[in-house]
Order: sequence, then C-alpha cells, then structure tokens
Amino acid sequence: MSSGRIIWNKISINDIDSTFQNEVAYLGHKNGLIGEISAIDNLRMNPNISDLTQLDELISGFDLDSCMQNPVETLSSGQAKKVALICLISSGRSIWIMDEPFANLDDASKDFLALKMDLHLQRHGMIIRTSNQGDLSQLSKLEIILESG
Amino acid sequence: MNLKKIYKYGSPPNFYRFAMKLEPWCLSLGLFLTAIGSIGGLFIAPKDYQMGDAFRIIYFHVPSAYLSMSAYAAMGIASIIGIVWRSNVAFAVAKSIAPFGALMTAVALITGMLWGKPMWGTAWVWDARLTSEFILLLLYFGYIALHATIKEQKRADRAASLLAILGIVNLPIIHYSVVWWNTLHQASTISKLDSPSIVGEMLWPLLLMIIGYMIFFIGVICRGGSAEVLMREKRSNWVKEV
Amino acid sequence: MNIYFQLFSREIRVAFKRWTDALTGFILFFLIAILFPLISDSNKEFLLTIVGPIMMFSAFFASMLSMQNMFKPDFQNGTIEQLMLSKGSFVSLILTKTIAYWLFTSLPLILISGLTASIYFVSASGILIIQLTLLLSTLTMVHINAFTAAITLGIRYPGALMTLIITPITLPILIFGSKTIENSILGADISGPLYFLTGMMMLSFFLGPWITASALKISMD
Amino acid sequence: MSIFDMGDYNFYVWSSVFVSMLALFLSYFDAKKKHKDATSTIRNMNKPK
Repeated sequence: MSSGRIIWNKISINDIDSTFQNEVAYLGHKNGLIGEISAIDNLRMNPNISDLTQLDELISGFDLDSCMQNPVETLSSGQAKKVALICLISSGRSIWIMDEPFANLDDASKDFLALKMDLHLQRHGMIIRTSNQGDLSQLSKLEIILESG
Repeated sequence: MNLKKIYKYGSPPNFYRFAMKLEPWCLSLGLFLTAIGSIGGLFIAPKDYQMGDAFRIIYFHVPSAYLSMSAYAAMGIASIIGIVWRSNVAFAVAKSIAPFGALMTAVALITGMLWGKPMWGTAWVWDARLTSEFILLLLYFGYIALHATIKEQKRADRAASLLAILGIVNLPIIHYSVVWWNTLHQASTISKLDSPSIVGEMLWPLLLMIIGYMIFFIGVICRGGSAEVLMREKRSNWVKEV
Repeated sequence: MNIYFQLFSREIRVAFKRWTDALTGFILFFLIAILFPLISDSNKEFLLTIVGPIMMFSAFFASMLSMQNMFKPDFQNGTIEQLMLSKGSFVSLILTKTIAYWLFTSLPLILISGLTASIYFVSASGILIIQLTLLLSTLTMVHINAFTAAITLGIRYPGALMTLIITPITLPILIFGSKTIENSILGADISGPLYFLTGMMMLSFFLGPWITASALKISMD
Repeated sequence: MSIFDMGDYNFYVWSSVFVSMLALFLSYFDAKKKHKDATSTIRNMNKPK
C-alpha cells in the first residue's frame, strides 16, 4: 500500500499551493519532444524552457549542431535523448528527475552530462536518477540499491 | 468534527459490515411495500374513466422512471465524493448503482411504450419523457462501457466518475432541450404525459410503490456495493475474516 | 503570457505538419453536405427543410472523426507530461491546445459551409446564420471531444466508446443548432435557440478545460 | 374481478408488471452473484498461502 508523504519546503506536494510541480524537470522513457517539428523549434517553443542563454554551449557540448534543423523523428534515439537533455538542463529547475540519463549516450556526451550534473549540484540543485549499469560515480550522496525479485 | 466521523463510517470494513447488516431488511421491506402497492394499484384502485384498466401501468412506469433519474443522481454524488475524498467505498457504490440504474431506465422505457400503446395507439411516440429516458439509457451505457474497458481498477473508477459528473451536469440540459423541442413539434396533438389528477384512492398505491422501489434499490446497492468493496480491498487484512 | 503564446505557436506549427488529420474532418463535412442533395430529390422546399439537420450532423461527425488524434500523438511522445510540469496552470494550457486544435479542424468547416449551404438554395442571410450556428456549436463540441479524447486516452480502440460517450452530451447542441437554422430559413425569430447555443458555449468554455485537465491527469497516472 | 379477463388492454398491464418484477429480481440476483464471486475470489486467494 502506498503511504507516507513528500514534503517540499514545508508543503506536502499534493496540496493545491505546493510549488513542487514547478521545480521539477523530468526526463522519462518518452523524451517529451514533438517528432514532426525540428529540434530547434522544439527547444525554442517549449513552454518549460525559461532561459535559452546557454543553448549554443549545450548544443556544441552534445555536438548536435548538424542535426538541429531536421525533425526530431529523423534523429537517432541517442540524438533525440540529447535534445531532451538540453530541454531538461535549460529549464532552470532545481530538481532533476532522470531515468537512466547515461543510457545510449556516447562517451563524450556522458562526460559532458556528468560535468553539467556536477555544476547543477554545486548550485545545490537536487538530482534523482536511476541507472542500471551501476556506474554510480562519486557524485551520488545517497544510493538506494533496489534488488529485483 | 463530524467529517472525521463520516470518514470513519465510510471506511471499507465499517461500510461492509453496515451494508451487510442493512441489506436483508431493506430487501424484504422494499418487496413488501412493492407488493402492497401493486395489489393496491392493480385491484383496489378504481378503473380510470377514460382509459379503463390500461392506466394501471402507471404504477410500474412512474416508480422506475423516478428511480432511474434518482439512481443517476446518486451515482453522480457518489462519484463526486469518490473523487474529492478518494474513498474506494464511494467508487464501489457508484459502480454498483450503474447496472441497476440502467435496468430501471430500460423498464421505464418498456413500460412507457406499453403505456403509449393504449393511450396513443402507437408504441413509440416522440414524447419528451420517453426520449430523455432513452438518452439517460445511453448515459448509463456510456458509464458502464467506460468502466469495463479501462483495465486498472483505480483509473477506471476515477475516469468513469468524471463521466458521471459530466452526465449530472448535462442531465437538466438534455431534459430541458428535449422538452422544449417536443413542445415545438407536437404541442397541439399530444398532451404532455403528466399523470392525470390522482384521487386518494389511486394515489396511495403509487406512493407505496415508489417508496418500495427506493428501499429495494438501497438493498441492492448494499449488496452490490459491498461486493465491489471486497474486490477493491482484496489485499487488505480485514477481508481475511469475511 | 508568453508560455501560452509559445504553446500556441508550437501547436500551429505542428498542425501544419499534421495537416492530414484536419483534412479528414473537412472532407467528411464537405462530402456529406454535397452528396446528400445528389441522392435525394432536389426540389427547393425539401432541401430547405433538410439543410439544418444536415449541416449540424456533418459538423458533428467531422469533429468526432478528427477527435481521436487530439491527444494521442502528444501522449505517445510524452509532451503532455512536460505540459503538466510547466509553470502556467495546466487547465489554461489545455484551453490553448483545444483552441489551436479547433482552429485547424472546425474553422475550415465553417468557412466552407457557406459554399455547401448555397447548394441548398439558402439565401445570403441564411448562410450567415448557418455559419454563426456552426461557429457556436463547433466551439462547444471541441470541448466535449477534448474531454472524451482525454478520458479514452489509454484505451487501444476507443472508437465505439467515444461515440457512446459523446452522443448524449452533444445532443442538445444538435437539437438547438438545427432549430436555429430552420427558424432562420422560415423567417421565424431565431433568438431563442441562439441564446441557448451561446449559453452552452460559455458553459463548455469554463467547464471543458477543467474536466479535460482532470481527465488527462487520471489517464496519465 | 375485471382485471383478470384478458381485455385488449390488460395484456399491456400484465406485461408491464412482469417486466418490472423481472427487472427487480434480475438486479437482485446480479448483485448476489457479484458478491458470491467476490467472496470466492478472496477465499481462494487466502487459501493457497
């Protein structure tokens, strides 16, 4: 039975006036991008994104410059994931909830992502992420190992 | 404060015990009253001057029509309670009302048609009441179908109760628009199907019938509701000793 | 205000890319309105009496047909989850989405209904009234469709279920819509049913997005 | 009693009586069956443990 409550700055999250919902940036299995329109449009018109200042730096970091114009459908799943990660990072939210962020990313992007997460933690943000490869780097303060079965 | 008390009463085990205790009484009392009402209506009430015996159908048409409306209202209220207080019991009660309400609407429709045969010569006549009964039947089927297609219990409950709430809001609108549309079309030929002015002798069986149906309805809901509650509380421990 | 404008422009751009969905509704409306006089005898009085119901029915079926892909693609690519987390209130975001969707599926219907109504020998003022009625009723219908699409989101083949849910709720609009058109053709005063239609539209504008938002929350969890 | 001679209208009266009684019992048995199914599923849910 699900019980217990989550409190976010003294207000339980399913209260009406809880601001938890606006603090969360979420990346699940579905990457939350519209396939038909181009990646850059997805980023520019995404209602969750508040600051586009570091957009170019993120794009070059994930070396996506070539494929920003063509629709997200045509991108490979790794590239689409990177675009979704850019959405998440530039949403300026303090809590990041990510599901296997390092899956199907090449090494360069993994380091870049780890750098960004580090930066986020230093600005005392919070990251809740799952990962099955057990590559819990030194970043993680609290690990919950879920044994299956 | 009393909300806490209601919530305690609404908790599944209490509801289950209370319903199972109440249920035999309701059923027997309901049947008893209906029996007296129908005897009164069929045999004791005098023949209607212009329609002869056929008017006795009213003793079966009016209670089921009345009940179909109030069952939907009860279903709507149970759904609202379910969504606001997230109580499984309210969803269970709402789900158990639906088939009963649909059945009552079907009976109201059939008896309405049977009523129409002697009175207007044709079985189906676009009378305002019959049409809105038919739409109510569609609403019931919508609720039951939506509840059946969604697999997970929790989601099905809340989705179907949203539909019930929307239905409740639309019920007066539908009824009014059908009545308004009907008076435009045949305002002249067919007088509205309001029951003729009933004298005491004919009235008391009708009241008995309506009360009997209502109590029977509560009894059936107690039984059906507790069955639904059991299904929803399968894993909790109080169910073990049932 | 810019969140809603951003979402609105994104919806417009997406709708242009998905123009085939809007086309199905449009074609259905056009075909029904054109084919009906072809099949039945086309003398003036008969067509004049039948134009009201035909217009309302084809608008009803057109909006119902194009309703299924209102939330389905956004549900599949996870955009609705992102919308739920956005700063603006979820209900008004759903309102913008519904309006954008209405713009693309029902507005062309209203524009073309002038042409199709002229086939039914309807006078110029009659066409204006028809377009006004269609405007009011499609606005209400789009909210009801949005609710039904949201409720049946998780179901694989929601076709029959959607029709069953929609018909009882949309019936008053059909009744009053065809009544307005008939009255306007017969020259009778149309204010009665028109007030009702506007009232229904107002009700659906306030109730619709809220109910669709909670329906989405239910089918998303 | 005039009600029993099957006048042309009495057929409708008796059929409506029959339909209503049928509906009442149908709803009762449906609720009863649901309750029986519920208790049986719970009973055999607890037994295997």
